[in-house]
Amino acid sequence: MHDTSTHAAAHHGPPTSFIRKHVFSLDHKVIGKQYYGLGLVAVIIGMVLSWVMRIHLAWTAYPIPGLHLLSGTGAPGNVMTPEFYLQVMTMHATFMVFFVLTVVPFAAFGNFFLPIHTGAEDMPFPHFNMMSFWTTFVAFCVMLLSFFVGDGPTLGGWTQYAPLSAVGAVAGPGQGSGVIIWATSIAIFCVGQLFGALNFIPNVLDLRCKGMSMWRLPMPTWAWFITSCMGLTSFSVLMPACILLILDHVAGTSFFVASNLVINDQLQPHSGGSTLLWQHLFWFFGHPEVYIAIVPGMGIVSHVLITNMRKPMLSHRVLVYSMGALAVLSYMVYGHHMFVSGMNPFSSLVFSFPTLLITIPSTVIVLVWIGSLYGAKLRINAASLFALGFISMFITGGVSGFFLAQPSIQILLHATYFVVAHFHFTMAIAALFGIFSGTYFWFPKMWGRMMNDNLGKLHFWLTFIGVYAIFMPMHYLGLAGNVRRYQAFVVDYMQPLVGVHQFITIAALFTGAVQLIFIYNFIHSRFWGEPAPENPWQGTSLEWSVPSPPPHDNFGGKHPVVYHDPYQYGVQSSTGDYLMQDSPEQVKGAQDEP
Amino acid sequence: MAKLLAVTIVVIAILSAIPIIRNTWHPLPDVSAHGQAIDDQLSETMWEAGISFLASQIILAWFIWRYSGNRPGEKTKTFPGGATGLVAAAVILVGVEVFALGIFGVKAWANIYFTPPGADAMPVQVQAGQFAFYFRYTGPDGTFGAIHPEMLSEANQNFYGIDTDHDSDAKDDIVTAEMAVPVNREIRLLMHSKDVSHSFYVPALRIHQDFVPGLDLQIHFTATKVGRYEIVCSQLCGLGHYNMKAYLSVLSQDDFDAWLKKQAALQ
Amino acid sequence: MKSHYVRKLAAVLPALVLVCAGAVLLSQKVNAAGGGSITGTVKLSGTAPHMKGIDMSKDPVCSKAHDTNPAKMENVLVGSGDGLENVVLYISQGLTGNEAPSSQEPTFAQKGCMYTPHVLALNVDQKFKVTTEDQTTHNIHPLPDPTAGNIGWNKSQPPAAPPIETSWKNQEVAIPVKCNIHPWMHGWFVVVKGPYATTDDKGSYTIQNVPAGSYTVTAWQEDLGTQTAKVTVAAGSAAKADFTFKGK
Amino acid sequence: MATTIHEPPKVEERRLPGRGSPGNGDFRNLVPSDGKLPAVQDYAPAPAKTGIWVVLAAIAMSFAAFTSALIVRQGSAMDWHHLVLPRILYLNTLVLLASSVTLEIARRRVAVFMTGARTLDLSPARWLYVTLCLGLVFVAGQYAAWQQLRSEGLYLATNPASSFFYLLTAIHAMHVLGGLVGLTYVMRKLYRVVLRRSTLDTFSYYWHFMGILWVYLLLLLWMKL
Repeated sequence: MHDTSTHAAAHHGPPTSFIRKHVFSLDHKVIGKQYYGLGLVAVIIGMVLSWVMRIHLAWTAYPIPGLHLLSGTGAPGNVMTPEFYLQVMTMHATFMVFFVLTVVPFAAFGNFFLPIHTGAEDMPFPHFNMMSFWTTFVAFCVMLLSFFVGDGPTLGGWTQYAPLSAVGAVAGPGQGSGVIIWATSIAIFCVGQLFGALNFIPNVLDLRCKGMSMWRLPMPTWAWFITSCMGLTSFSVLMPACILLILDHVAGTSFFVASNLVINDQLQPHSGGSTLLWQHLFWFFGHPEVYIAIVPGMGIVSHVLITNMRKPMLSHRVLVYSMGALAVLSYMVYGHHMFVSGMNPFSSLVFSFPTLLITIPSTVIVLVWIGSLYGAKLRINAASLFALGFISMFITGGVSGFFLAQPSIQILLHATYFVVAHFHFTMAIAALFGIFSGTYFWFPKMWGRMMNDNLGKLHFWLTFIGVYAIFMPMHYLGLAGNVRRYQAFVVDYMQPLVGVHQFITIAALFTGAVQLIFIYNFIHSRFWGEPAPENPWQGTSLEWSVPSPPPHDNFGGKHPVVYHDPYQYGVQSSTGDYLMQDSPEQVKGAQDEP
Repeated sequence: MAKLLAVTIVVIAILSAIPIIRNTWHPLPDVSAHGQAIDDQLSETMWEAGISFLASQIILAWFIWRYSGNRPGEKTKTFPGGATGLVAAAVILVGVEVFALGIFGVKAWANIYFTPPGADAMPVQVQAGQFAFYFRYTGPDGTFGAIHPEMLSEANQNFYGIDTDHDSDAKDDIVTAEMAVPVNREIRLLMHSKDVSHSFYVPALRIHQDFVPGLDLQIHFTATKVGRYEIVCSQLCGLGHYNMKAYLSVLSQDDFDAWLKKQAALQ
Repeated sequence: MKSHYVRKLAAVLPALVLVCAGAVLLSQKVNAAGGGSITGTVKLSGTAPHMKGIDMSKDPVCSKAHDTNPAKMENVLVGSGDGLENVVLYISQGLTGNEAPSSQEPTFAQKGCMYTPHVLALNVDQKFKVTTEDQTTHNIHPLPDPTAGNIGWNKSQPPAAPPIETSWKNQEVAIPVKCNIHPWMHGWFVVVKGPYATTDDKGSYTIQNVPAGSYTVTAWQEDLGTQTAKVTVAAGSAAKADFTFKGK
Repeated sequence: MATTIHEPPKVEERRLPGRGSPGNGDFRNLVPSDGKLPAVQDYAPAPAKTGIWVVLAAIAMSFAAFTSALIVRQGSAMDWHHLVLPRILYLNTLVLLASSVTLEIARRRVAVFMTGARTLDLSPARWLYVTLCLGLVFVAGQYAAWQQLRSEGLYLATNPASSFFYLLTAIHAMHVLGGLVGLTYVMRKLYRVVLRRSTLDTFSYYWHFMGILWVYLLLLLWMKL
């Protein structure tokens, strides 16, 4: 290593103090694990919040023991009040979308594996990388703070539609300090993710090792690269939107608040703001955000599947092009969230067609996966089960998109549980399956120990059946006109649906409890698992060419050289049915020309 | 275990389809003049989505069943036709399918949004506020009085902020908490929000439109069946969102006249 | 060094004791037992304004409660003999400033989706309870004037929830209170210092426990405004002050 | 178990990727390792040069978002009041553009400086100081513009035009100040004789972008407010 090199690793040798090693570490692997830990804490919070919501929805008047611990005033006699329900719902969505679905598949796995996949010693700007995690952590703490400040967190939903979010405390509990804290936290979060993109993009473009052409990058790295491009252009729009929202609160401006609003018999001192402006800005971020959550999952699942199918994908490039197409289209379709929002009805039609167009790359991706299974020698383990589950979930979530892409059908289904089912299947559950798949697959590399595969399989089976039991019935609720974001069902035609809600709640409690298996497995394997070999799954990409866990600069001072495309399986080499990317061996049938 | 997964996927797919095929849960029966087009569109989409759903889940399950496990001696194979065939299939089949859906859907949408209301449509104003709807009828003069936001007071039951003392247009306005419309008469609905965003969702009438504060929108519809239906809010508007609802009575013309008279007396 | 602190402490402690004792002496409440009272009636002259009926069809729980007895607005309630109900009488001038808040804990009930009482008079720091008897969730949303120093709140009360117990920190005439879920629900908190009274359905009132002295009594009605009268109370006897509001 | 061969002993040249799509590792060893040079010609492409485009893209997107907010807000408003831009803004524009020029001069001199021709005449530091001063003058000028608006009774919340004026100019000024902090970093590196070409180039991209952004903002404010 040259001490004058701009290479990140050159700037910092292995740290020795605990703080530099584990807390303010510049090492992308430690930062990846920190992100993973943050995601784990956030997912537990989000899940507990969803339990509380589900129990309340099914048995509205039933006290939930201990609920008063969560809020001093929101749960008199442990029965949830409407505002507390909405606050819990908002926080569930916020924690899940931002601090789990964005953080884990993208920031956690991406940080750990992207530099290894490209053959780099570290990210190009390790200090920014460290700041990326710590700003995200601050954002997380600020968001958590809102439970304890004023009258609690905001109740406006994670979409924070103005003017409910912009007029202040008069609009309801949590709409004063709660919204300010929410917007501040999200703005900080945006900064953190922009720091992330600042590292990911130059790493892929500039720090690839010798021989690592773009097309030799493994699938997850392509996915992270595409995701970071999306993150770059969408978080940089959400942040200005949050700034405008905060200014409407604290500085008395009127960006989002229209004239002549009367709330609680008080004429609001705002004039002329545009209600739809917030929705435009938000969904310009919000729709790409859905793909920020799902595209890394696609990459991870492809990676896991290929390794376990023992054959390459039908086409590496088609997958990459399709993910790219999803990314580009995601900016052109955001209006489908606003079909009945009062946009010009003509724009609704204009937005409808690119939305329908998105089914094409999505279908291509699914077909390539399924087509690749043809003729495979599929290994069944926890990681591949979750990857297969991901495909099933993604199909289910995808077909409900047919309905929601059409403005005329949205008249029936907009803001109903059909939408809840749709986005949970696609962005939430599919992404979580991607996370689980990645965890079972990469755990040996990240922590140097094997996870218990039998427990992993059990976890898969119960989770797979559980999530279908939770979210499939929500489609039926939506068809029957059950509006979402209701804390109780006082509407007459929704009364017959309460039984379905009770079924869903039981399934949710069951599925949530099943996650304890994962947590046990995770903690137990972390400390007492079998030590992991270098390449437990006989993989080909660079992460399997280094020890588990990798040394400080990933490659032990050597510079890897890459000779092959990433997925050379089903070939006869000296090592078996696969050929590693950095193996100079020449094998008949291996595709190694880019 | 792969075979078990395959069976599970198929069983889940079929179980999911059963309530749809048996129509266990379905939208409320349509009582509007324009709703049939939406219902047709929904059922067409349901067919196409349902077939895609079942077909892809079953093929996925079949491949998992067939191609799992290390089968010594057998070499891995590539899907006949490779990726090019699949991409072509996706683009042609799915592309044509969804575009057909999209284009047919335009008709249903245009019915509601691109046709202007008839000249004799009855104007009704609906005002959304946290957390109730209030409706306004013009009274005999056929015009609505102006809204004075500063006069709006729920405490005095002046829900619209109208000046009945000085405004001659407002004197005969009838403000109600329940909506009633005559059957088979086109209604021009003027939507006004007094505070935040709300939504006017009448599943039975196949109407769904957000209120935009600062921007008064209009929609129009004709109810074709006498009965009592529910109007609910579907846009998160605050803590009472779940309880923001009103009843819509579709009455015969005579009943409606009587109802309006009774409401006028209560003003 | 150490003894220095001890000496200082020795000097400070007695001073502290003195200050405390003085504070206690000064804050000795005026003994109200031997005080007089102010009594009278509040009437309405002219025609009473029309009180609109309330349409509660939005929430069947509410409309059911008024099946037989249709609900009406309660802004101006005229009882027998033109007596005005829900007028709050309080002493606006002449107080010594040492009055103890009333020790009673009144209830502000939500019943049939209306507030009972419609107007609740309170002392500063006097505790009161908000209760619900309805099988529907209410939210109680008092809207004090931000400049008066009271902090507003907005809390829901589901059916059978325990009462909310609270008080107001500053004088304010008057704080409107409403329920957003049921927009017609509307009431008042009148927060005053010193003795107060609220008129009954005949319009009569008695302010008890008024020490001897000269006072200005203010009558407050939510729609009709305020009127004042000067009275002199002799120890142990009742002074009289009648008010007449003019109907609009 | 995989046995991995790290050292590529005998590789046919043709097996290495062709010119069309190389990995970047090729450039890694171009750096002189004696550490003696005042500033090093680092390997190309430097990640910082890609990184700065990422940063500029993020800033550009943010201002695009503000711009669309301005246009939508103006389109929906009945309360839009025309705002006369303070004259001093035009002067500030000249100052900022001049600072771009001085930075460019400094950059070229550093290039010469790095080849070893160290003469006092060519000292690039002087021009960096001038750039720094001009940057500070620009921010002070913006402050003067805000003062002028305040004296006219136009505050942040007075009307939407003034809201956008303060918002856009303040956020731009914050970015300029951030750039000045970066400039002091560059100057410190220059004095410690470890300045890399890519650092200075990166900074100059940022600084020129601030100039372009300001001209864009000025046009936007001039046309729309």
